[in-house]
Amino acid sequence: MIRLHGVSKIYPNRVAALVNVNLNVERGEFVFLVGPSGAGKTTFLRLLMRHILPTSGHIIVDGRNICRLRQWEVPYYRRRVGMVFQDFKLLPAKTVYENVAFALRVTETPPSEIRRRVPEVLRLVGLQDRAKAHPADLSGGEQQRVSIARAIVNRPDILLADELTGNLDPDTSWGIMDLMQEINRMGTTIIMATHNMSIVNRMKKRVVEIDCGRVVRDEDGGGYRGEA
Amino acid sequence: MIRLHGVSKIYPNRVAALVNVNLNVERGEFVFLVGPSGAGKTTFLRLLMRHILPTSGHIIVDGRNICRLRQWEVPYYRRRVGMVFQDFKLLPAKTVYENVAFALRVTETPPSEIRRRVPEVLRLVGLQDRAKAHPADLSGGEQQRVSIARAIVNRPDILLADELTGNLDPDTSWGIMDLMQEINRMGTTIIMATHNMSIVNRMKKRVVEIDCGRVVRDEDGGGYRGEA
Amino acid sequence: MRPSTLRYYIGESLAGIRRSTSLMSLGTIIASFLVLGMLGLVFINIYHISQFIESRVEIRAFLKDGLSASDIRGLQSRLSAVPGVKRVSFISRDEGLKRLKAQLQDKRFLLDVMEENPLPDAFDIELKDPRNVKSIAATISRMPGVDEVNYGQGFAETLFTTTRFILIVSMGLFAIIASLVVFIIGNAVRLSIFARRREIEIMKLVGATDWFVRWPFLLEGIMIGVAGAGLSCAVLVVLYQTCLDYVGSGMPFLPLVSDPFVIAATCLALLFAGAVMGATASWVFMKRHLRV
Amino acid sequence: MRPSTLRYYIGESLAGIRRSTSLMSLGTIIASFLVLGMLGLVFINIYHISQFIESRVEIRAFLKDGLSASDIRGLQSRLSAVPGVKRVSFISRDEGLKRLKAQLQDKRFLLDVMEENPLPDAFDIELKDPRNVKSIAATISRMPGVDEVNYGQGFAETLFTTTRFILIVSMGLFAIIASLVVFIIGNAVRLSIFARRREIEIMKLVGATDWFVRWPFLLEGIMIGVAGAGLSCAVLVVLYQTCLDYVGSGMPFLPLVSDPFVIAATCLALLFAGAVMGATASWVFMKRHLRV
Ligand SMILES: Nc1ncnc2c1ncn2[C@@H]1O[C@H](COP(=O)(O)OP(=O)(O)OP(=O)(O)O)[C@@H](O)[C@H]1O
Ligand SMILES: Nc1ncnc2c1ncn2[C@@H]1O[C@H](COP(=O)(O)OP(=O)(O)OP(=O)(O)O)[C@@H](O)[C@H]1O
Ligand SMILES: [Mg+2]
Ligand SMILES: [Mg+2]
Repeated sequence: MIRLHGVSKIYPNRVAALVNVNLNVERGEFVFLVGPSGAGKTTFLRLLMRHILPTSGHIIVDGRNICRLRQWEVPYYRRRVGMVFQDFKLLPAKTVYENVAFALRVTETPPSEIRRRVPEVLRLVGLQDRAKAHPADLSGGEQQRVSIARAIVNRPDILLADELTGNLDPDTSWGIMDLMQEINRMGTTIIMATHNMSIVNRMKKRVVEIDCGRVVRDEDGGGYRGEA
Repeated sequence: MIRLHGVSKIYPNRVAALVNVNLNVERGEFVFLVGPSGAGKTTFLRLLMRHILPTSGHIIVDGRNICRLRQWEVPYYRRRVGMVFQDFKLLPAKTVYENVAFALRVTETPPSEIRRRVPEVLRLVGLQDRAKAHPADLSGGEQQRVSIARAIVNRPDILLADELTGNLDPDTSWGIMDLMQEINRMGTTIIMATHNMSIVNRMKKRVVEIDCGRVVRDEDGGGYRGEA
Repeated sequence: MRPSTLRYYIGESLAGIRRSTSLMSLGTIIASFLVLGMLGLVFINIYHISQFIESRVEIRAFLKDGLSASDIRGLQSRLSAVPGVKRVSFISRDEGLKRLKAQLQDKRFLLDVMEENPLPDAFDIELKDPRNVKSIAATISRMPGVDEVNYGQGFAETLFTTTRFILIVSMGLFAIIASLVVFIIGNAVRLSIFARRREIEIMKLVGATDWFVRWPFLLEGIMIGVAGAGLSCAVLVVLYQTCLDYVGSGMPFLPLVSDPFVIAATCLALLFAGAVMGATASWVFMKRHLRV
Repeated sequence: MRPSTLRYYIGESLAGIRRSTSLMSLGTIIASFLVLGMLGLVFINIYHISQFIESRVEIRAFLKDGLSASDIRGLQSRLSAVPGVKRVSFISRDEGLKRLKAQLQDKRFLLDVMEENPLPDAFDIELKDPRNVKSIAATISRMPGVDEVNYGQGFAETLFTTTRFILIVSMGLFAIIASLVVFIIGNAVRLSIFARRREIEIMKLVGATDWFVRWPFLLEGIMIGVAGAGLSCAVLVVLYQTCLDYVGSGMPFLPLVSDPFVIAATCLALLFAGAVMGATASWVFMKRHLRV
């Protein structure tokens, strides 16, 4: 489903964040992306979102090179990809409810459908009581969960999650991970960048380790650290 | 050194983030603040920073009620308190170097001193190479480390750390925790809100657990979860 | 477009207006339109007054002595046929003396010392465009029966140079200031969009099309433009009416434009300019933020 | 304050100006000052021209026939002693006729038909403030030896009403537009500070005093204000010089202000206004963001 051929990303300030990455991810896979701080995980996910374009190489999703999408096609591609951003990227002027509903509004979902699905997904992340709050009035973990709710509310084909549990306590984290597994079972491909060792170790999924912009390990059912 | 008497904080939207908190922290202590997402940890730290004022109760630091500080005294109080913010709060228009140097500039530290201490502390957090970058060009973990560098550069009496390792990989996290212990040994009182179970469990420090705005546990050398 | 989406756009743009960045631009826009509207009215009045003053320039053709009544009638119809002539009226020498007395006012004593009326019969000739006075006067002076023509030679030329200068300067000033005001309004909208560039980026990242992001901003731009122009129109009309009343009672000789149609047209022009400027400014300045 | 801190303040404010929010306000401020400066010059000229026209109002006092030379000299010194009189000059009847001929231009034929000079000797009396013409004329008319006074009765009153009206309207317009411009500039600075409110909050949280945060903003406000005013002054001076040249060659009778001192004073006033407005706007609008 997702194929990367020799992908490199060098930022304008000449930092080489990714170097010659080759990777295949099949439909319905659950992949952990691990590696030290600054390794290039977020860069990897931003490339898949078509938030940024690679300096060289091809990224093929469902047979289409997403680097060649025309400007007007990009939004339609992005609707199939949900992303939980490391810095949440919530709209400060909108309430929690409106932030989540926004992902449905852009697809012109009928209002009745929006009114049904938003409270449902807010309940899943445990925020049903905070629907009317604004992002600035939320705790860090609550903001993170709003971002999760927004990413999953329109049932994307691919879910990219960046540091999904960085601001969550272990219990809430496990609740969210159960949710992720549920979503994954329903057919969504999940790529998740994380530093949470215990989650990676316990879930026994495919683990791709990046270091200094290179893929240094790609192991099915692996742990946070390689066997070496 | 820090004394809280019946401190409550009710936000304008009527969320009671802290309810009747009583706590003493002695000089040179190292306290972990744990609890589920939305429990009130950040609120607790913001009160100690005098970023917000409590709805009721007193907060005494070094014998002074910081809720009664006059407007002009607040900056001088804050210089004695370093804080690592959950959302980093870096100045987007300044480089990494300037962000860290800013905490020294406000105290009118001589330029020679600034030129000595900033690179030193950037080395401690492993960012010597990124000194000229702007926050927007940094990875999440790098931003977090800039925030840490800024908090410790002027050697505060009290260090408040909110989710210090949320965006850091385990190795970097332990490096930072070693640094914290070093700083603590040199006499700085540290209060650290965290969800990182393995760090809390391994460090065996005093643990204060908050749930729904109340202190539910206060245990020396405890783990992330109580014995129950 | 679904009706729910339309409703969403309108709701969003109203919400946008309520936010402080937009309110600040609204203030700037009202102020700018007030400046524009005031100067516009001043300019219209300067134009009107200069037209009025120029229209006072007419030709007086003095007749030779001893023309018969039919000669005079014949001359009158030939004068009326000259291209550019609007109206020709006969002034008998007695009528002429009466008017001269009224006109000379404080120099009336000049006439008192005269034994007989020194004036000949004459025609007063009003022109369609007073700026042609010189050539028409030349034509008329060559007609048989005409002794001498008089249109305030010298004075008329000076008058035309002066009114043309004042018109050019005020039009130039108005044009420069209008473009400055357009610039100021554009800048206000730009700054307001700039303050929300992060939001635009987030919307695009969540899968919004350019148009989905743009519509609320465009509507907001139009609403702010129209509201700003409308409010300043209201203020303008009140101020101008006060001015008209004051002039009407104290200086009836000053010919200000009081035609309600002209004033309404000015207001409509402002409203239209508001809508167009709000929309284009939003459109143009959003462009670069949409490239995500 | 340490020299290093001062250097920091200046560096910060320069860095601030280079950021796009400030550049946008700079554009708005230049445009606003141009509007202000142009209208200021127009207003100064309107005032100057109306003063010039009013200064043409003077009193002509006709003398009784048969006064001796010493009578005339005595009258002249008594006239000069009347409060409000600036200068008194004697116009003999021959001189008077010569001037009247020049003045009547197209009505000269009136004089041609006269056998003898109908004029008496007269004094021309210039006034310190032409607006007092009526009462001074009344005083003079009662003096022995004076037959009649003439100052364009009726016309002078109309002229004064009109110039006063034009002055009031243009001053009112200038005052309103000036306050609108002040408002626009204030808003631009406010929006620019609003876009950086998070930064101000962060600075305060890191332990900066209000003054430490404020200084760079104040300096930035002053620099932007002065730069905006300075640039618009340069444009203004060029535009105005063009205008002066044009008028000087084509309409020498139009008395525009060309005194370099007045123009320099206008520019200085703009620069000063720029500095003060930049500083106060920064100060006022930063206040609420500093309460952290
Ligand atoms: N917009 C940018 N411009 C320039 N350099 C960037 C930009 N974003 C990231 N970088 C640099 O690229 C490298 C990889 O960054 P990336 O954000 O992908 O790391 P990461 O693996 O997500 O790290 P973390 O775990 O700390 O979030 C880092 O060194 C970072 O400084
Ligand atoms: N500025 C605010 N205005 C209103 N409510 C707020 C504000 N900040 C926090 N809250 C609410 O107060 C409660 C406690 O928030 P706080 O940020 O202290 O939690 P926390 O323990 O830091 O959580 P986390 O681990 O998720 O960061 C939450 O329910 C939050 O929604
Ligand atoms: Mg990252
Ligand atoms: Mg928190």
